[in-house]
Formats: sequence, C-alpha cells, structure tokens
Amino acid sequence: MSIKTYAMAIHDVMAEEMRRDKRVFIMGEDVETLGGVFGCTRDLYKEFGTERVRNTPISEAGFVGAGIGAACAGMRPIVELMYMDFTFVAMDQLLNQAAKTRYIFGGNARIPLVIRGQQGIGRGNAATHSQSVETFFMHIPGLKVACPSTPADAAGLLRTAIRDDNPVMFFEHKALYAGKGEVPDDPDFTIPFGKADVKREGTDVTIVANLLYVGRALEAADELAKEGISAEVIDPRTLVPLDMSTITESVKKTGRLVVVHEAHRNAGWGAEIASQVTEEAFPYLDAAPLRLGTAACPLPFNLELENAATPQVADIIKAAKTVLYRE
Amino acid sequence: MSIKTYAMAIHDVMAEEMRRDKRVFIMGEDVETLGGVFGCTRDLYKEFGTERVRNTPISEAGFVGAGIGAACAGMRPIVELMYMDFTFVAMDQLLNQAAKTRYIFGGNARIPLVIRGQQGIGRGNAATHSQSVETFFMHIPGLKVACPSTPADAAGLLRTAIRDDNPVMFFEHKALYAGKGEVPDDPDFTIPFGKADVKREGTDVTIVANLLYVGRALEAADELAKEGISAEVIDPRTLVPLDMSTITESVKKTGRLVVVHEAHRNAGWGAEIASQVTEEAFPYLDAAPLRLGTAACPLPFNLELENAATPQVADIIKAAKTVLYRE
Amino acid sequence: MIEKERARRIYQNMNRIRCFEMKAVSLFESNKLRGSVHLYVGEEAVAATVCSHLSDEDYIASTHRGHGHCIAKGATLDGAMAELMGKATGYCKGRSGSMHIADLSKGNLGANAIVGGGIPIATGAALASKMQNNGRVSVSFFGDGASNEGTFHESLNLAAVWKLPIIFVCENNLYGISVPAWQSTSVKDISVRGAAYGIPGVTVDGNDVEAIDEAFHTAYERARSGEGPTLIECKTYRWLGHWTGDPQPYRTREEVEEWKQKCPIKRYRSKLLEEGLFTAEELEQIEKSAQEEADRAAEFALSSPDPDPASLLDDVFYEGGDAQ
Amino acid sequence: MIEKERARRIYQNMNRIRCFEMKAVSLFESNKLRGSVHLYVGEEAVAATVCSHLSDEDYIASTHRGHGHCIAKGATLDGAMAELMGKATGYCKGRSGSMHIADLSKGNLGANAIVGGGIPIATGAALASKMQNNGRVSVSFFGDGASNEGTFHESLNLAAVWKLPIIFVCENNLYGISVPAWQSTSVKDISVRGAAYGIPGVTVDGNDVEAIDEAFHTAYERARSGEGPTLIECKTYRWLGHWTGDPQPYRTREEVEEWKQKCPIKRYRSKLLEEGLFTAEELEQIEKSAQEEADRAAEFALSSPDPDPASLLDDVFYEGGDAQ
Ligand SMILES: Cc1ncc(C[n+]2csc(CCOP(=O)(O)OP(=O)(O)O)c2C)c(N)n1
Ligand SMILES: Cc1ncc(C[n+]2csc(CCOP(=O)(O)OP(=O)(O)O)c2C)c(N)n1
Ligand SMILES: [Mg+2]
Ligand SMILES: [Mg+2]
Repeated sequence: MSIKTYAMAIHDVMAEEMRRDKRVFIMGEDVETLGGVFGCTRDLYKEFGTERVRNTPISEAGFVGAGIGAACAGMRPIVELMYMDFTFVAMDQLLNQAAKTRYIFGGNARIPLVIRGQQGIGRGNAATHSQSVETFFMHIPGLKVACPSTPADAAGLLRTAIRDDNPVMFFEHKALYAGKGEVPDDPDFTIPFGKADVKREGTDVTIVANLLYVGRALEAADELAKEGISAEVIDPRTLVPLDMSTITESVKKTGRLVVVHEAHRNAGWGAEIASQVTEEAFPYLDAAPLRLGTAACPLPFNLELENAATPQVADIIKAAKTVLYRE
Repeated sequence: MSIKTYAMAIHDVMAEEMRRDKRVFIMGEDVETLGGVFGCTRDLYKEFGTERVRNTPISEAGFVGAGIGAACAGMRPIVELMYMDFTFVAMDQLLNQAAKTRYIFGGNARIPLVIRGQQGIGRGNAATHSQSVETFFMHIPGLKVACPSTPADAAGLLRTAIRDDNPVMFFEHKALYAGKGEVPDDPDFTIPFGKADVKREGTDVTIVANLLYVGRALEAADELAKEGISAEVIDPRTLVPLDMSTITESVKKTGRLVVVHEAHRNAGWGAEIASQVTEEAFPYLDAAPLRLGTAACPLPFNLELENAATPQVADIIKAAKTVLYRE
Repeated sequence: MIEKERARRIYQNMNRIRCFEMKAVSLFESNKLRGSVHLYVGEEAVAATVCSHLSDEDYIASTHRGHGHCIAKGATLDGAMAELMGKATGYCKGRSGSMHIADLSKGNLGANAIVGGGIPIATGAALASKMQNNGRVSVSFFGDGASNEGTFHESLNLAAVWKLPIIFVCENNLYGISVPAWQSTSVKDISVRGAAYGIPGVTVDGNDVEAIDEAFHTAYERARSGEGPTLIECKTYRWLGHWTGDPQPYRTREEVEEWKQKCPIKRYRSKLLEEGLFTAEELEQIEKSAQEEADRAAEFALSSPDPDPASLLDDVFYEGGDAQ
Repeated sequence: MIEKERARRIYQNMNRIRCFEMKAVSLFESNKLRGSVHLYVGEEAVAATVCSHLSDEDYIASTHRGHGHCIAKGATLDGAMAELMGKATGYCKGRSGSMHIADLSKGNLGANAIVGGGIPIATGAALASKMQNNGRVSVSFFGDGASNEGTFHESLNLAAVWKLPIIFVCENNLYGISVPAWQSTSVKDISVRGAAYGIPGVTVDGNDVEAIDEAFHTAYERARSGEGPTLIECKTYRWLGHWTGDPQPYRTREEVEEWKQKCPIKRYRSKLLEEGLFTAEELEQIEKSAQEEADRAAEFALSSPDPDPASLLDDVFYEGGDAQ
C-alpha cells in the first residue's frame, strides 16, 4: 500500500500499463510538457517519449476518432479529454462510432480505447466546464462507464479500463484529484467492472452516490448516525455494467432509497436506479425512492448559486429523513 | 378542419409562419429543390426563395450554430436536421450553446430557434439513422422538447415552437410522416407546451407513450379492452416542459403505470417519469411502474432483429398485465 | 501503363462492383432488399484503382456509398450481398446493412453512414501503423459534401502535423444528395484544401483509371516514405439517384446522359484493348464472370437465413479479458 | 494614419484592457476573484483596433480569452469586473464569470469557453445581417488553437458560400495553452487557410495597431460591399500564464521577455507621439484615467452584492410569448 492522491493514482497506473504493454499510449491536449492541465500525465513524456504521450491539436472529434481507428488497428489508446464537457464536440465519434462499431461489424472488431478526463464542480469553471455528463453514455449502449470516487478505485478501475477490450468512458472528478488514500502496490491490482462498493453498512436507508457525492453521502451518513439513523452508502463505481443486485439487496434490507449525483436530476442516472429498484423491490419499499441531482439550470459561476444548484450534505440528510418519514 | 398527413401538417405550418413573419426562415440539408429527404419543405423555395429556404453544406455544427447566431440577431430560424441522430455532430452547439446562452447571459438573450427533424425506426436505416435521442435534451436544461404523435399535434406544437422565444428541439418520427389526420385550419392553431394529451381514458392502468408508440399503446389498449382491462393512454407531447400532473393524477386513479418509448430503455426518459410518479403517488401505486424501451444494443439492420430490439404491441400488453398481476 | 495483373484486377473489380450494384437495384425493386442503399454506379474507377495498390494489411475507411470500396478491398460478393439483405451470412451478421458494411479482415474499417464519420478513424489507423512502423497505409474515402464537415478539417490537420501514412481520397461526384457542390463548397477544386494543411492536393479525372493510378501512386509512395498525407480529388459522377426512387429534381436527364457517355468501365476497356494488354475475348470473360458472381451472390443471399433473434444482445461488448 | 478620434479610442481601450486585467490578476492573487480567468495582456492591439471600426450594431463573438474584446466593444469596466467576481451587478448577473461574459446590448455575443464554439454563432449573426440587409458586420475572434477545430472549417465554408459580412480574426499567440502552434497546426501562417474557402487570408503583426487597422479596414469594406468574408491572422503573444499559476514549462523566460519588448501599447504610444497626434501629457491622461477606471471597477465589484440564490432558476427560459 502507498498513500497517493487520486491524480497520482491515475498517473501511476497509466505509467505502469505503458511499461507493461507497448500498445498503450496517451493522447490529448497538453499531456506532454504540461502533463495535462490537472497533472495526470506529468513527466510521462520523459519516460515514454512524445510519440506515446502525444499532444494533440484542439480537435476532439478528430483525436477521439483517431483513438477508435488506432484501437481497431492494434493499439490501446488512452485519450484524455481536458474536460468531459468536451465530449459534446466529439459526441458522434463516441456514440455513433466507438459505441456501435463492434456490434454493427458483427462482432468483428475490438476497440480497446479509454476516454478519460475530469468533470464536475469545484473550480468555479461555470456552465460549460462543470457538467457531469456520465448519464449520456449509459443511455446509448456500447460504452462502459466508470466513475471512481477514491484513489484506490481510480487505480483499480483505470487498470481494468486499460486492459478491457472495449471502449470505456472514464469519469474523474476535478475536486477529487488532490484527495489522498491508500492504493495497493500490486502492479496487477484491478477492480472488476460491475461491482458496487458498499462504503458503509447500515440498516435504515440506502444512499447511492458516485464521484464527489460518495464523500458527501458519507458525511451525511455520519450526521444521520448522530440522530440514530443508520445509512448504508453504496458507490456503484461503474454505471455500465451496473451492479443492481448489490443496490437492490440493500434496499430490500433498508426499505428506503436515496440516489444522489451531481449530474442533473432530471433524466439523470438516478432515475434509472430508482426505477430499477422500484421494479425489483417494490414490495420491500417503505417509501418512494428519492433522487437528488443538479437543478434544472446551467451551472452558474457564482459560488452561492452553484451551491444552490447542487445537492448539499444537508439536502442528503433531509432526503434520508424524508424517506424515513422523520421530517 | 382538413385531412393532412403528418408531413404535410409540418410543411403547411412552416409555410404559414413564414408568410406571417418574415423573420422565420428554414435552413438545412436538401431543403430547397428536393424539399427535404422526407418532403417537409417541398416547393417552399418556390414561394419563399432560396434565401429563406436555404440549402446548407453538410456542416451540422456550423449551421446549428449559425441558427443560434441568427436567432440572437433577430431572426427566427428553423433548422432542419435530416436525421435527429445528427444532433451528435452538433451536440456542443445544442447543449453548450443554444441551451445555455440565455441563462449564462443573465437573461439578456432570446433564442427563437427550432431544431426539427425526424428520428426512429421504420425504414431499415440501422444503427446510426434510427435512434430516438430526445432524452438527452431533457437531461441538459435550456431546451424545450416536443414530440408530436399526430398530424394535429405536429401542426399545433410546431406553431408553438416557431412562436416560442426559446430554442426548441422538435422530434418528428419517420414512420408517422405518411399517416393522416384532421388538422384545424385556424392559422393561429397552437397547442401549448406542457400539456399532456389523454388519448384514451381508462381506469385500470396508465400507459404513457410518445411518437410512434402512442399508436402502439392505443393498439395495446384495444387488445386489453377485449380482455376487460381499461387502459388510459397518455401522450406527454412535450418532455420539456413536462405535464407531470396529468400523468400523476391518472396513476392516482389507476394505481398502475407503464411507460413505453422507442428511446433506449436504459436511462431513458421513461425512468424519469416512473421515478416522478413513484415520488408523487407512492401511496397510490398498486404495482411498480414498468418501462419499455429499446434494448441495450445498437439498432440492428435486420428487420427481425430490429423488432426484437424494440417494444412491440405484445410487449405493451404483457407489461400492462404484469402491473395488474394478471400474468 | 499499369502492370497486367493489376490492370486485370482493376477491370475485374470495376465490373464486379457494377454487376453487384445493378443486382442490388433489381433486388430492391422486387422488394427483396430494403433500407438505405447508396449506389456507386459510375464511380467504380476510383475504388478499383485505389484499392489495386493496397494489400489486405492496408486500411480503408469508407462511406455510406461503400459497396464499391468494400468489394475492391477484397470482399466476396456473397458476403456483401448477404449483408445488404440483412442475412446471418453477411459480413456483419445482418446487423449493418448497406450503410455500415465492414470487413476488418481485409482492412476495411467500414462503410460509415455518418458523413465525415470515417475520416478520423482512418487517420487513427494510420497513426497506429506509424507507431507500429509496419509500413501499412490507410485510405480515407469521402465525398465532396463530406469535405465540409469538421471531421475532414480536424483529420487532415492531424494527419499533416503527425505526417501519417494516409491518403485522403475525395470522390467529388458533384452533388451531396441534391445539393450541387458549387452551392455547398466554397472552392471549385476541393484539392486546393490541401494547402490549408501544407500537404499536396491534386485533382484528377475520377473516371480515368490511369489518371487516378498515377496520382495515387505518388501519394502512396509519399505515405510509405514517411512524408505524410496527400489529398486526391477524383471528379466523377453518380449515375443513379441518391436513393432508389430519388426523383432527382436537382439535375437534368441530359447531364446524367452526358456522364453515362463517360463510363469509366467502357473507357478503361477501350484503353486496355488499345494497349493490347488484353483481347476482347479476355475482357468479355471478365465481364461474364463478374455477372455470374453477382447472380450467385444474390442466390446465396436469398437462400441465407436471417440472424437468430436470440443473438440480439451478442457482441455489444467483447467478453474476453485482456487481449495480450 | 488613423483618424485622431479613432486613434484615441484605440489607445484608450488598449489601456483600459491592460489596467482591467492587471487589476483582475491582483484581485485573483488576493483571493477576491476565482475561477478560470484567461488574460489578454500583450494582445490588446487586436481587440482595440478591430473594435474601433465597429458600431454597437455590429456583432462580435469572442473566446475564453474574452475580456479584451468585451471591453473594446463597449463594456464598462464596472460591469465586466463585477461579472468576473460573480456579482449580481455583472453583465450576466454573476452567472457567467470570465469565461462566458457577454453584453448583447453592445453586439457582443459572448465570450465562449468552448474553443471554436463562437465561430458558428458569429457566422449566424452575419447571416441575419445579410438577410435583414442592415449593413451590420460580424467579427469572429478565435485563437491559433481554435483554427484546428471543426467549427472553424464549417463556419468559414458557410460564410464563403453565402458571402456573409463577417471577418474571421485569428489571434495567433503561438500557443494553445502549452502546445506550440508548430506542434498542432499544419501550416505556419494560418491565413493560408483562407485559400481552402476561396477567401482572402492575410497575416499581420498583431502588436502593430496600424497593420491590423489596414488589414481590417480592407476586410470590413469587403464585408460591407457584399463580397464576403476575410480571414485575418494577427501574430501576437500572451504575456501571462494560460491561467494564474501556470508553471509555463513550455516556453522560456527569454521568449516571454522578448515579446514584452514588443508591447503593443508602448509601440502605439511611440507612434502617436512620433506622428504628433497627441502630446505626452494627453497620453498620460488617458493612461491615468484607464487606471482609475479599473480601480473604481474593482471597488464597484467588491462592494456589489452576490446574486440572490432565489434567482437560481430565473432566465433558463424566456417566459413571454411570441416576440412579434
Ligand atoms: C453527419 C451527416 N449529415 C448528413 C447525412 C445525410 N446524408 C447522407 S449522404 C449525404 C450526402 C453526402 O454527400 P457526399 O459527401 O458528396 O457523398 P455522395 O453521397 O455524393 O457520395 C447526406 C447529406 C449523414 N448521413 N450524416
Ligand atoms: C472544445 C474545447 N477544447 C479544449 C478546451 C480547453 N482549452 C481552453 S483554452 C485552450 C487553448 C486555446 O488555444 P487558442 O485557440 O490558441 O487560444 P489562446 O488560449 O491561445 O488565446 C484550450 C485547449 C476548451 N475550452 N474547449
Ligand atoms: Mg457527392
Ligand atoms: Mg493561442
């Protein structure tokens, strides 16, 4: 075990995998001398050269598509998007090309491609640089979707992503990069996709959260504990594949569900979880599942407005109490 | 009243609005001499000229963006996308620009812009030309979302869209174009956004559907009636704004909900409806709401596979019986 | 002059494409084949000539008008026709149809129903070849209309700055559906856009096998020697409607007739006879066997089974682990 | 030689921008201002000169590096600084911050945090002007890096085929964040890309007011007379890091120093004195009042209220009906 930041965990796994497999390479904006705007590729070009740690022009559709082509032709590209909001300028390459190619080619293609980058609030980046866009990639089939909330998860899930023969959307969170945690040193440490992590066991209410909101949910659980409410906190870790059984089993035990994410609440992935839980565990539900997410407005620059737009710990506590009829 | 096809209803409203307001114009691929691949702009260039019925290069991000700019500068553009799947190549202009501009400009902009086009199955167009993508535009706030299922709705909603001072995503369905129905002749006939249409009243189960699936839901309701099951069929007509109260009131009455759409089931808008209904009408629910939608694979070309991927009338009947515990 | 074996392949493939497509039209008209089918008739010289330079290891990425490229790159007419008919025996198990047909085993990265969608992908394959230093070359086919998509620009710039072994082949058939190139494209010769990337751009008569051959040869050598990409524009013409039943209000019958006079197959036929490379009998034999192959392909496809609906969810993801 | 009143405005605006930005830096460093703030220091000649030709009716669409354009197009420093600080009194009620600042009342269609995102929007405004035949002109500002985005290509082609009254102004400051233009951009002079659209492309010294002025004047006349767009590349340099705290490993201190010697403000100052258009005292007065204006703007912003959280959901949609 080593103590690492989330950013360093990502950095180190990329370095290790590039050492292990010469087909792995990185491309993206400013990944070379600058080491990425968030430092995830810092100094990698020194070891691996600028062919394998490759600055790109500002042409996201072009280099995401180039990642697909390179993957089809035997490489294993890691494409860094500086902000996952920029998936929007490359959406066709992601949703029509990367996601569909294997299937529509009758299974005659493998696309070992990782698209990674950060998203979310936390740096005052406002409307076009703070969004949480993972739901899109859950809706259109063909891409795996990972969302690590800790340094260890970042390491284990990223290694799985790089070794996976399918395209993976890998969502980091800008406000998590500096956070530290233990990361196994095993160079083959992986976390399987489709395995939720029960971050805290509890009996009264199940709280499902990802990325930044895992921490906020745990904070809420601490507060709830003080009031005698025992919350189980679950991080699905991957949305595709999705470990519904862990979530459903939990709700069968607690009878109550709150899903909280930074993605917009409206038509966000929380609705899918809430719906599936309702379908699968209806007789066990003591209350309607509640969902928290970002409000139905673009993320405003002003910090107070941003806080008002996004779920706060107090909102999670309130939702938990609501499903427990304790309010 | 006149009997018109769905395509002709759309065509005529555009013509009428262009006559009424010289700021209204159309641009898109092949809208001029060809009249659009689906005929919605047929011969309009003869009356309005090729400035106002304007062929574009194949540059969707470019001309969607041009629509935004023209709207900011006093025009009221109608931008035709040949297939709504092509929103993916213009996603940034739609979700980061059109959707957010007014809000992030502090309310100091109006963007009277209609983006319209068809989507869905029905012509053997396979994976990249058959998708139903309306859910995306519900998730990111700032765009209105309309989905007409009849010629009259197409006319009334489109006129509302053109007269609205906000960007509207207007989803037509390729398999509905040839269908006929009565359309009011009133040149000011509009249907307000945010007003669901109860297509058929019933007492046992509520079925919510849009576009092609309104018809299929009605077929299912006919069959169910034969077995003594009274289904209420609701078409929300617009997803933004969304008339939840009509849906929720219906479910309070029936106690059962099935949502069916052609969009992928996973993280589709049905999940949002099911979740909201559960939140708002939990004590009234006699069964878990069920959702039907396209399977988690790209739409295959082969017709049998396409049918297997998409909800069929039999599936709707089965779902209705399931929520009624009649199976 | 093109070497005899390659000349034969070119002439064969032009005929195979033509016969395949005319067969597809007749199947469509008799309701045996459905969907969006974009025909290449009249443009055969481009695919046949370009692909005559390529091995199975070289890559191509194609377009919605992809049968010609697919066949010229080595597909059997059987597998291609079965795919157009959505059969289990098709190249993509009936999932892709005409618009997404692909045969990766021959280096064909697929037709692509998104205009401009394949250009970055071909560029990426060229990047892989460069990184693997394996001498492979990529060809990106696209139309005049596609040259106005952002992906065209981004890809040509990428390929130029990275000096990738790729040739961008623009098939300028004067229209994007109904829109004439003059109305949508700000330059008369799309090849001038090479200047925007500091790469050679050349326009050739796309119905003239030898003109295409010469330009492509130069570009191919350039790509193989590490000097980077070339943009080749082939001026040609689509004889048929954009889709079966296209009323074609955007062009005159005369214009179409005029171009039919410039048939690339007839033209190359005369050339081959003139040069004395083949006898008329030899060429007739090639034409006849192309026709027979197309007929057999239709029978094969017609008698092939549909895919099993139980296979619906197969292949969305590769289920194996790390490929190493 | 530029007319006196316009020369004054240019010199004023260069100073107003410089003082505004240096003030923003100091507020940032004292934690009074947060978020992504991209500074224009060193590039002021471009915005000030270009906008000196424009009226409030003309349009501009700007970039992530947008303060300069915003101010030169007529914004008050008060409203701009308040926006950078997210205050209710800002141009966008504190919702946009630096990266999306806009002032539509002066024809500013907004900064745009998506690289290349504003180019189609400016093009659309030009389309509106052409259709309304109102003589307005649009200017699209963007960087060297942005010239590799697909929207650049699509927009220039659109504007060219439609002969729109728009001028594309590329601010080539030699880098896109850390990536030098030679590494990302396949041509040395981005202006050569004009050839890909059949429009004039010209490269000028972006630190030389008169050079910019001359090129822009020609382009403006061309736009107004219905001849269509022009691409103008202004070679310039960003003095400060891409963001506050940027370690700048990608360039040398010497390079930065060298460019500081080419300060556009100093340069134009000498020119104005040389020409005898203004006295030193007059110029000092301009400089002083720019500084005072910036200081006052900081005070104004600091003492302004935050927006009311209850306004969170206002303005997502316009609530009125048909605007006619
Ligand atoms: C992104 C996108 N936009 C539009 C279309 C619809 N479409 C299909 S083919 C076509 C014309 C393409 O023109 P061109 O590139 O010249 O190729 P051609 O069909 O002439 O061979 C269009 C507009 C599409 N498939 N994808
Ligand atoms: C679509 C998109 N890609 C990437 C970025 C991140 N980004 C912000 S500024 C910038 C550099 C832009 O370079 P250039 O266009 O030369 O403008 P400059 O910053 O040099 O003024 C980048 C890559 C972005 N904001 N949007
Ligand atoms: Mg064409
Ligand atoms: Mg720059």
